[in-house]
Amino acid sequence: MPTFKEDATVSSSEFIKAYRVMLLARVLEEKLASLYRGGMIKGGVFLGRGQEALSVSVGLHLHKGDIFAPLIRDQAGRMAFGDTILDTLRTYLGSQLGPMRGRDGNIHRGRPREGYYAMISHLGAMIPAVSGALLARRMKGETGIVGATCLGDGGTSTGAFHEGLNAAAVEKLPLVLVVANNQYAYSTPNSRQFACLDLVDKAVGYGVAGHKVDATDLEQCLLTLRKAVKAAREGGGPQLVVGDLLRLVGHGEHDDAHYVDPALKSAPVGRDCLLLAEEKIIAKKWASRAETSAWRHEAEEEVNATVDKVRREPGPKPEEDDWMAYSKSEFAEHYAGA
Amino acid sequence: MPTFKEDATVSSSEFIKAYRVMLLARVLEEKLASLYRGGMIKGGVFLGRGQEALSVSVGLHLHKGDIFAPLIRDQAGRMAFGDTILDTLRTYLGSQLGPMRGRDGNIHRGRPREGYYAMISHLGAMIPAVSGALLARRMKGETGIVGATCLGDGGTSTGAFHEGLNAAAVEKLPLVLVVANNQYAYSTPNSRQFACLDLVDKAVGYGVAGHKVDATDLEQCLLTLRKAVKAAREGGGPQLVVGDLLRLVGHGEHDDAHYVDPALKSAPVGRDCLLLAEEKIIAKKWASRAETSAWRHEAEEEVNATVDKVRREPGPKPEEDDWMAYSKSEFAEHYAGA
Amino acid sequence: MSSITYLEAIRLAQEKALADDPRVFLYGQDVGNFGGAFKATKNLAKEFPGRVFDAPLSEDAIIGMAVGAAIEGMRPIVEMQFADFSTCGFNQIVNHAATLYYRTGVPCPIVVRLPSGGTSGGGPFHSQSMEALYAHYPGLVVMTPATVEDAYSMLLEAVALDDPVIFCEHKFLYYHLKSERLPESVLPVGKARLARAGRDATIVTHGAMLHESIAAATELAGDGYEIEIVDLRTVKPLDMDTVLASVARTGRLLCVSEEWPWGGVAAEVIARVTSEGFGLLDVAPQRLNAKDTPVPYHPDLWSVHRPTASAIAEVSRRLLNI
Amino acid sequence: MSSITYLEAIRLAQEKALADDPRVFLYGQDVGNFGGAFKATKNLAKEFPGRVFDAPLSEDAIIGMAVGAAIEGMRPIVEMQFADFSTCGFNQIVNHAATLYYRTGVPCPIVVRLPSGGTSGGGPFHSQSMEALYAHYPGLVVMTPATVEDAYSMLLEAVALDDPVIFCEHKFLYYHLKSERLPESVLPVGKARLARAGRDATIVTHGAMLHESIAAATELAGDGYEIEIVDLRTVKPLDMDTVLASVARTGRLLCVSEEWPWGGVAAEVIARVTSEGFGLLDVAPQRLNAKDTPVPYHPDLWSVHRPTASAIAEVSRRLLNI
Ligand SMILES: Cc1ncc(C[n+]2csc(CCOP(=O)(O)OP(=O)(O)O)c2C)c(N)n1
Ligand SMILES: Cc1ncc(C[n+]2csc(CCOP(=O)(O)OP(=O)(O)O)c2C)c(N)n1
Ligand SMILES: [Mg+2]
Ligand SMILES: [Mg+2]
Repeated sequence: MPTFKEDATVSSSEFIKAYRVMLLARVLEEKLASLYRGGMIKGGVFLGRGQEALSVSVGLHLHKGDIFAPLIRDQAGRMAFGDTILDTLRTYLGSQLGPMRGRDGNIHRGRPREGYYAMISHLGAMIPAVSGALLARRMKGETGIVGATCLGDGGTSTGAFHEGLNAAAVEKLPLVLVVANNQYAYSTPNSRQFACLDLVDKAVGYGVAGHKVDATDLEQCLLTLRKAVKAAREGGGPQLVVGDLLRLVGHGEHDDAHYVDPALKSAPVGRDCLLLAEEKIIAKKWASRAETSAWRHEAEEEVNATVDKVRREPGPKPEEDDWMAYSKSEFAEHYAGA
Repeated sequence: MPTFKEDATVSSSEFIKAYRVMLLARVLEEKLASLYRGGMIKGGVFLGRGQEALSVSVGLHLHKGDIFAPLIRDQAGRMAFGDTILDTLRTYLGSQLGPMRGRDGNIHRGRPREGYYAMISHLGAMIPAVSGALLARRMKGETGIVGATCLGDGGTSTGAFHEGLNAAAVEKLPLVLVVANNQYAYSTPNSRQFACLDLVDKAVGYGVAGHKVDATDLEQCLLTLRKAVKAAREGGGPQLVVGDLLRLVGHGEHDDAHYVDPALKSAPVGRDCLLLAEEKIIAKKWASRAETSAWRHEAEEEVNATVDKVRREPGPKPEEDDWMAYSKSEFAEHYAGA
Repeated sequence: MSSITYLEAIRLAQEKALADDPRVFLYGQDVGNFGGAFKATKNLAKEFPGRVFDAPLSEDAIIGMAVGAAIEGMRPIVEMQFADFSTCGFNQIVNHAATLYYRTGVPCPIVVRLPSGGTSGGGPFHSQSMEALYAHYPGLVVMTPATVEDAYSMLLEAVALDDPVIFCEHKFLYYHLKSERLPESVLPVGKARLARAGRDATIVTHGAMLHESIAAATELAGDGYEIEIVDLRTVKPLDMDTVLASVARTGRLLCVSEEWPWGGVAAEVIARVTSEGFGLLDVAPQRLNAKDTPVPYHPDLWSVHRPTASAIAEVSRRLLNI
Repeated sequence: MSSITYLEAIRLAQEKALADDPRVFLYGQDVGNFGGAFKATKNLAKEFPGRVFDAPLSEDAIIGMAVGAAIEGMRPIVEMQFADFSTCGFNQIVNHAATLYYRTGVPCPIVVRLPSGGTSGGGPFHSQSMEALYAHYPGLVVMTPATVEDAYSMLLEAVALDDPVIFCEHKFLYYHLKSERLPESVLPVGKARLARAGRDATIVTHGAMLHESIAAATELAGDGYEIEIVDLRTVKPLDMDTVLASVARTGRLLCVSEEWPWGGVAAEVIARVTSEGFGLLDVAPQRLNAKDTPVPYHPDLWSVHRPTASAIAEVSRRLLNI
């Protein structure tokens, strides 16, 4: 295994950059939770609290031209990859101006033309899609590209995960598959989800590289993703990254997560990656408490201003929708009554 | 890992018993191939030549009351589990008296009520079915039961394999999953099927025991299956057995297998397990060449006599079929015209 | 007894099935201690230890395991978290469960519960009505209860049946539909129900669309029109006797279905009525389905994507030539 | 040029697509050096290095990868070894490929080739006709070529389309159907074809049933009846103009389809004709499908399970009141 000596540290600027994206995602998601309680949101709200360090590390190591298919809890990774507060709020608040025009929403948003894929709900399904995209890029002669996608511990039990990762391994595609093991799939604990000692043990069975990381630790996440993305980019084939952490919210905002084992909450895995990162910034004197507060304030301002703006935007108009599932208008069928 | 000292040998009687089932399967399949060339068979013919040692070892270690879901190339295992020449020929020759009454045939035959499951074609699908059966047995309070099912190297790429084995592992079910890595899935070589070094490397990723065997060697197959079946029966959870061998026929009888790498044919993996077993019997002086010839002759006689009998049996009569996909006759729908 | 929701009726039916029949068990994602995403199995894991348990996120394995357990004589009820995810267990349903009896003579008594249909904000992957899809395959009984009483009694019947049942329970009805009591006598499986008597036209419908149709009929009653409504209850088998008897009375047919139009329940009913009872029809039969696009997530789009009472009333008016 | 089979037409179309458009590639089990289970891709891996390759035994991944490649601007053609195995890739087809354009505005130009339909001895899992299943879902174009010419030209059109196409090529026609030449001019996508002119009744059909229908019409011609036959070519979208024009001429409709009856192509066509052209019908429309059971493997059972020329002739006689 190659050692990345020169890569073994994270600079203060990189760390702070990551922290600020995490913070923005956190602030934005807190706002989403509050808007949800206020009945302002269209559709469901599934948040990534506690998962920002891992997620942001994926997004930050991707370049323009790479492919990213985020999942449910990737607000931080999305923003690191280029998604905006505006697009986020437009989907959640049901603005017609959002990227999905009211047709699909929230965590399903994306801009596939920009390499930012729009997940379908069926877990695991994005893995072969990203793999196929990478195959296409290879056929077009593009090199140095990476495709990343995220998944939960529950998602590893899907046939799609297995078939997708296996096919990517056979083609030795530059796929980075990041599993956030947040200990639960909705209410289902790891013990009812898989029987291997560690999810990273699956890597050898696919013939792909496996990486393990404490996903409450931003620095470790940044280093691990740096290494994994680099390895993929340089032709090392698929990389399976498994991060351990705890979902610090309910499965969705409708869920109080009463089933989460208190022992996990008080264990190291239950720590809040954002707080830990902030403590590190303070301890390392990369910024003062006043500065981190100012950053939060700045993020809040921006989020609030965007909420105000988006709330004034129109929703989709049924009578203006073309109601076409086909790109060719000749294919519209005319069903009596409809 | 426990060592099975007392189990580390195969008695001559056990070996000969296994050999004779293999021989019968081989003779029967040679007849099927010949009947196929003569245009006498209904449906396709997919043979297990070269795979008898592994297959028979599965069937022989199962008891009455166990569950067996064989696959394409398990004529030997089927007969060891209790299937007969008669039932086999009745399906291939399309007799109405066969277990599937002409509705399904050949490798799809089974008698589910007797624990002998009838595979569907979709590879991998029998794994969760056997797992569910084992779960049911456990709920009914039955203990000491084993369920075995077989698969090819290609079948390991299915989502069904992954989901089924994982679910069995979570429930710690007494499942024995036997993978015959015959180097090809139809024409597709291992190199286009998976990227792990060895399929048995998958075991750790499911948290199940893995066993590896040279499947050209009957004694090793018997020992390995003895061990795996015993471990499952005693509560050790799912056992993944991977045997290396070569398919010594085409994918089906329509296929000349021209794509098989000659290097594999001349490698140890390409040896014929039946010949090797016979050589061993002779070398060990467990029987003479004259005796083994007599066994073959006996098998041929029995097969031929059964062919004669079955050929005189009626095929299914469309006008006598109730054409019901439901067990409740009230559910028959009456479609105009049909 | 305080009033019972459609959802609670489903829970109670499962409770009764577990209590009455030791062969019954429940398997599905989060159905154990958590009681299911919609709480349809609430408390059942505690009440029936070892018989209600969480599955991994593996629809194919969930159905496959149910098939195996059914072969061994059990009566599994499996829950898909949403009907839409049953596409991942599709193969086991249509090729294993549905074919088993025909191929081997061994029945496959599984019940697959599909939380079905649209709700506001559900979007393309949490709103699908999959009854037509499963009804296309031989060997599956497809139930679509539209009332609290049917949710309860049909689920019990589903468990009792030897054939595999796709039980399409409608999420839109989960909380809002209430009844004072559980049914005492019930229609047999496969019988449709005359939900409203009328003489001017027949609406054939099922699931949540029953209630939209009733609302439309009520609206039209204000104009002096009496619409008869047939609630199919099971879409396979289809109770053509009841449908044809109604069309014989009214001469006019409108089929209302929430699933997509092409090859949907409405298409099948119209094909059956016209080939078997052509002479009964005074005018062209009509149908109203969801629009032929994925189900949009935005509530304003969704509410016109599916048939609504006002759309049904409008088509009914055309059918009545008003 | 010696005569070309239906299968060879499919191979030639893929060859031309690969030659003409660098975005095209082929992916599927055994499609590479082996040339496919039916040899529909024979020699193509050699002719187009790096563009025709074997997939693992993973239908879900095969379709999923095609979707991703299509998003990136490629034009994948994927082969399912048999249509029946597409149930294992069902989720990616109906929930990913079919919804992509509606959800994101990005089209998904994939072609999924499904070797479809019954052959003698095929049995329950190598005989299915899945066109109705896919047509039920919005967003998919479903093609069912019935002639050598259409097999060729429609496959080329499928590749050219921006929308995902389910290409149901009929295995029964693979070897037996032959033509002297490839088509020069073709009907546009979505247009049905008048396969035989007549005046006494219309048979609407597709795929292998076209040929059974023609045989039935020939038989009836001996009795002096002229049956018009419409070959749908694509079952979604449905060309109702052509169908209605024919029914307007004949007043009698029989729909013949090899897939199962409930919600099949025949049901959809009858629903459409009766709701849109009720007045054109002189008698009740009829349909003839396969029986509502899995497809039996025994040739003697199979040959009565699917509609045959003689069964079609018999129903036609009833339709004609003879
Ligand atoms: C194939 C499929 N089955 C079921 C669901 C319903 N579902 C949505 S999220 C979820 C739990 C996911 O758990 P995990 O993968 O661990 O991700 P997490 O929510 O913990 O981030 C389930 C069961 C789904 N989306 N897809
Ligand atoms: C899900 C599925 N896809 C495709 C097929 C078609 N098929 C039948 S056998 C076969 C190859 C199987 O290879 P392997 O699993 O290695 O078993 P072997 O034939 O080598 O014994 C294929 C692709 C199938 N039966 N099931
Ligand atoms: Mg999780
Ligand atoms: Mg193989």
